[in-house]
Amino acid sequence: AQPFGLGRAATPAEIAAWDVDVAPDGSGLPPGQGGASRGEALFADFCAGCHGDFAEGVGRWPGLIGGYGTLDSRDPVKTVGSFWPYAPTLWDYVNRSMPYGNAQTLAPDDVYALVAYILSANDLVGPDTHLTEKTLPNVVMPNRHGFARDDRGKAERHLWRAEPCMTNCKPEVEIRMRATDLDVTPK
Amino acid sequence: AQPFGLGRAATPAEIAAWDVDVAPDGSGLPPGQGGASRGEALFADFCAGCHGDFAEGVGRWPGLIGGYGTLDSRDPVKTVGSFWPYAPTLWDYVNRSMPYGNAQTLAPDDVYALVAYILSANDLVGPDTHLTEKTLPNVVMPNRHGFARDDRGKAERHLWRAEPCMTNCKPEVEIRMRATDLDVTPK
Amino acid sequence: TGAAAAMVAGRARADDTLITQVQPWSRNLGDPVAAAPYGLPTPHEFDVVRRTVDWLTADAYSSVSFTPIHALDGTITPQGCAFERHHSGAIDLRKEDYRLMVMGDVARPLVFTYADLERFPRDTRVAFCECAANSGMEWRGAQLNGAQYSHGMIHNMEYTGVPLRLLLEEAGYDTSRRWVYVEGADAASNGRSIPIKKALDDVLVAFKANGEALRREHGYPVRLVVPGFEGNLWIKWLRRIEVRDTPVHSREETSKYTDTLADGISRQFTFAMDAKSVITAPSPQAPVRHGDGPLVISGLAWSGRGAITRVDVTLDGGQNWKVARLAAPPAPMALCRFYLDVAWDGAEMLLQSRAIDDTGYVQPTKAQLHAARGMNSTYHNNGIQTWLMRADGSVENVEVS
Amino acid sequence: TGAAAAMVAGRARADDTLITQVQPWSRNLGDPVAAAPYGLPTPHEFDVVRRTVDWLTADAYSSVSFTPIHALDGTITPQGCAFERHHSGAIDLRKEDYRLMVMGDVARPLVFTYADLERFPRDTRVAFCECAANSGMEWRGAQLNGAQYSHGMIHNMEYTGVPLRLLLEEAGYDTSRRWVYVEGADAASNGRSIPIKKALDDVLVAFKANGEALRREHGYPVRLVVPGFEGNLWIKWLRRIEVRDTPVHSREETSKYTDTLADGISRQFTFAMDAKSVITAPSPQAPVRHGDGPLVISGLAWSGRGAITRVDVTLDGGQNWKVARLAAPPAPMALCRFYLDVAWDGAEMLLQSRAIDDTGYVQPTKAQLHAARGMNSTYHNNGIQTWLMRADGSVENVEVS
Ligand code: HEC
Ligand code: HEC
Ligand SMILES: [Ca+2]
Ligand SMILES: [Ca+2]
Ligand SMILES: [Ca+2]
Ligand SMILES: [Ca+2]
Ligand SMILES: [Ca+2]
Ligand SMILES: [Ca+2]
Ligand SMILES: [Co+2]
Ligand SMILES: [Co+2]
Repeated sequence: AQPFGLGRAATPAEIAAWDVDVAPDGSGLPPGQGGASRGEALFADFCAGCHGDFAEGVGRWPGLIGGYGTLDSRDPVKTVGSFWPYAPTLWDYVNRSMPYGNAQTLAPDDVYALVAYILSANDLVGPDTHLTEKTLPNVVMPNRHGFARDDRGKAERHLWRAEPCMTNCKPEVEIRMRATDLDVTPK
Repeated sequence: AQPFGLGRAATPAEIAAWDVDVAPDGSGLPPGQGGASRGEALFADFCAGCHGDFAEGVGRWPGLIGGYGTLDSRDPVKTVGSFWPYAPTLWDYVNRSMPYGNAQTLAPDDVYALVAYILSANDLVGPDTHLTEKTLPNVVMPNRHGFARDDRGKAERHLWRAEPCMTNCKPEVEIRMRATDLDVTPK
Repeated sequence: TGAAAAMVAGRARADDTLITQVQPWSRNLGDPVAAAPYGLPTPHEFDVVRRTVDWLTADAYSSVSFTPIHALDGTITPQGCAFERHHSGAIDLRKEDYRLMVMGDVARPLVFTYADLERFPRDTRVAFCECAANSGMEWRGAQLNGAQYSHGMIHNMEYTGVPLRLLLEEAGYDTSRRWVYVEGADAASNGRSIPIKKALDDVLVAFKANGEALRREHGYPVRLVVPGFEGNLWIKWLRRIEVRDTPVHSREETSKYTDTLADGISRQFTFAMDAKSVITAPSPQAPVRHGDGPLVISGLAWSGRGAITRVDVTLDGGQNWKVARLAAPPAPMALCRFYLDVAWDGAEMLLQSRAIDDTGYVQPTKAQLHAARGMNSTYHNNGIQTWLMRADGSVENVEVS
Repeated sequence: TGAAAAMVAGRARADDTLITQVQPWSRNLGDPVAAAPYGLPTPHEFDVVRRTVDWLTADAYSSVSFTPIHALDGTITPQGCAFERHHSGAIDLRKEDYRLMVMGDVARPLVFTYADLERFPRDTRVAFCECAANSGMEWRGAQLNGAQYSHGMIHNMEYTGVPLRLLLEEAGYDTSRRWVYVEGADAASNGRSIPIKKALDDVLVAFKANGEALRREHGYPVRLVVPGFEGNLWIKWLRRIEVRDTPVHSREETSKYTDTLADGISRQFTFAMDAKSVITAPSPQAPVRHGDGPLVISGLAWSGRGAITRVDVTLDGGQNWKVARLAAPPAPMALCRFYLDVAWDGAEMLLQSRAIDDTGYVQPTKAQLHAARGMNSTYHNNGIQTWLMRADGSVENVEVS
């Protein structure tokens, strides 16, 4: 289609300012470096109030550690350590969205340091680890292969396509659970 | 269709309370009587503030008199006298909706008196006229035959059914009138 | 916060600091959820509201406010800015105090509570409600400089309610009768007469609009929805339905809402709203500020007799027309949104739209209507509207040859 | 004002003074027109509002409020009570400060202002927006006692906006690329990846909802509308669109909005919302107070894969089903209202509804979903909902065999 000629060219600086997403392979990471020990100090200052000194979480604020081996259990605990497939995504998220309420105030080196600390709190890197844009993508996350593309079409679709039963579909019905037993609904 | 059995029977008193509409033949009029001279006094007390002492209207409040012979003119003046086809409708409206802001406070005799006054102010009855539920329907309004049922289907429909012109429909277009010349639009 | 990027003549455009600098809204928290349990538009849209024309009426209790159609798009009208017409103010009537009587020529005169109505089978449908006086001020020629004023006595909502037919059946209506008379609980309502054929067809005794309860000003808790018929019949605060053999000839259907022809004879019971359309933008309150090039012309079309099938738009005052694009398959007696995408050359234009419905009715010009009806019918003005759009993008309501 | 008529045992009913005595609203003037230039619901409907569940989230800035679907009818959701989900609050972004960048694998990276967007051809359509987590709290069984909480992370509005396709074409997108990445201006928005096939199909860059400007909490001035796809993709305060060959795997599409199966493997990019339905009334917040006899069962059905073709309702917990009445011909990826009119015998009932869409998909039970997915997938719970209605008309959220 013929362009409408609307909008204007984005400048390189504008693109750079907004094109900050980081891909699993680390593309998009800016040059920089930071170590877990400095990260620990930063974390104590800017993050621990919500996420706890050891990133274990405070109250209902999210914990960022633990949960290994629970994903196939009755109560999976999904954290950066147990669940996130790619370490660069952590950089991306912290860089853009944290600290909550004061986002996009961290320098790249601080983000490297914080990411190193969170990964070390998860025992995924050692406590003396320094990370850079080169090394961060090499951190292998435990749940790296824990994701599969949506396969509902193949795996499930055939299950719920039968013409449904309309009469005498089951001999009896029993109540198994009641919301009022839990009693967690706001009044 | 089988009734749902919803609602309940309306009682005679309830029906009487709400079934107050009055038809052109006067059916619906309650027994009562009132004369134009008492009506004039009532009008002065309750109506003249908006409609004027002689029902001529005050400011933008509606006038209720005059306008005879104007309906086919460039500027028709539509009043009770010039336009309303049936006198009982006046009783109905005053009884239900006037005085504006304090409706349904008039006794039937008051309404007869007010109606007699308004009709006399329009020279449709004499200044000493008394009206009752029996005599009011006999008042013949000048525009009694001034109404016809909607005939757009017959009179107009054929006029705007042609496949419309799409190109070169007229040689030129001239602006004939501009809203800004009038300048009556709120800012 | 942040100035827009300035054009620097002959050089590369300066970077826009709205992009290159982190803005507060990308750093800090916004409003929490349920900041407003029931929300209003952002204050930035403060001007998209109902407006009145003071000189039209003696006071604001028997008056009209107009839908800001010039600033809306799509077809649904939010209740909050949908036009109002009351004859003695919008009354406050609680559901608990609500009663509806069905009586007259029926086997069983009945009284329903609000709760009773909720037990009847109900329907949901979209319908436009247009005042018969919409565009009335424009009948003799261009007068009010804005689509809100010239065409804003209309709204279009999704209604839920009980078919009036079911209530009439419940009461055992006399099938030989030809009229029903419908009346509201407000002081002004001395009611309207509707052919029973229509009452049995598609009239709803409605309690929801756009999914939620009717607003007070739209008849809470119950109003009548009379698809395709003039708004005056859409009785608000509905309280009584009388089955009759003849119309009541009430004040609202004699003194008002009748259309006087050239010979002084007035058409009465002119119920259906004929096919009509208007370009909502550009329009006087929605001028074009962007100069020449791509321009979206957007408007509304509707017919009280069926569904819109086509809308034509002219840029040259009716010399040449193009078929506009309809946003969705039009539904009967509901607003239809049309668009025409043009490349504006920057020259003056005379914009008009023309609606066609599935009865074959083609929206006429005002001149055609005048020729057929004379100059005094005023109500039911569905004539073609003309906007003059100037080279500077400002728009004016004009009349053309 | 006025007590309801009392039943007098064995005698004629007393006259209802609400009818026999002239009430103030039939005597005095109500509110003038434009009493509220932009109006709110009547105070009598104070309880039809968005509600939150405090214990769900750490604070109200990254949280959810729920649509009061138990109290609505029809299909359109008013913006004022449409559910909200923010991850760092609803930001205040003026049209003047709004910028949209289209970049990545494009021939011409472009920046659009709000005014630019209004110059592209635009579309209007209705679409539902459902959070992937809607009914998530119900995944393991009955938990929240109300349709508002169990199914209220959904709304359905008429949107107007520019097809995303046109913006991608304007920038000259690389047709070999398979993804676009879309991101908002709020701090939390680290974006989502969408297959470009969908982006080119029916995604809208929308600026109006239900005819008027988006409300702040719904993304003013511009949000994405991604019909049929989970709400998290409907980026609010949209600021950037990047054409890419691969998804970004952002936090929102790895840490969240992925569905963990029994073996610990998580489904990623589960975009489409499968066919689902719920009875909105009777429901725990909408009990039946009128005793036995005629009862309207009303509910909503929808599918992110097409149009609803049929909804079945059971009164006995799934032993026997009846085909419900659909209020209007269902539109694809839009809410559909269904009704079943029953004569209630006053005995306990187990109410369920079951939606079928035009792909042949039949809404499954939770047991079927558990068997297929295990107990941890949580998102995309479209299982059949059961309400226990007791003889006294009270209703409870239960789980049945
Ligand atoms: C005032 C509270 C607060 C502070 C301070 C804070 N966070 Fe958070 N953090 C949150 C909340 C709330 C979320 C979840 C946001 C959402 O709902 O999308 C979160 C999410 C995260 C997550 C994603 C967790 C997941 O599994 O998806 C990471 C990682 C994180 N924060 C890191 C940090 C770091 C690093 C800092 C300090 C630089 C920080 N946070 C400071 C409140 C906080
Ligand atoms: C406070 C002002 C006010 C007062 C007092 C008042 N009226 Fe009116 N009257 C009005 C208004 C306003 C209307 C038009 C109402 C509408 O828009 O439907 C009206 C309409 C009428 C009409 C119908 C006019 C037409 O041509 O349709 C009649 C008849 C009438 N009034 C009679 C009376 C009588 C009799 C009284 C006293 C008992 C009275 N009015 C007191 C304001 C007033
Ligand atoms: Ca990028
Ligand atoms: Ca395990
Ligand atoms: Ca009667
Ligand atoms: Ca004459
Ligand atoms: Ca504005
Ligand atoms: Ca309520
Ligand atoms: Co008419
Ligand atoms: Co999903």
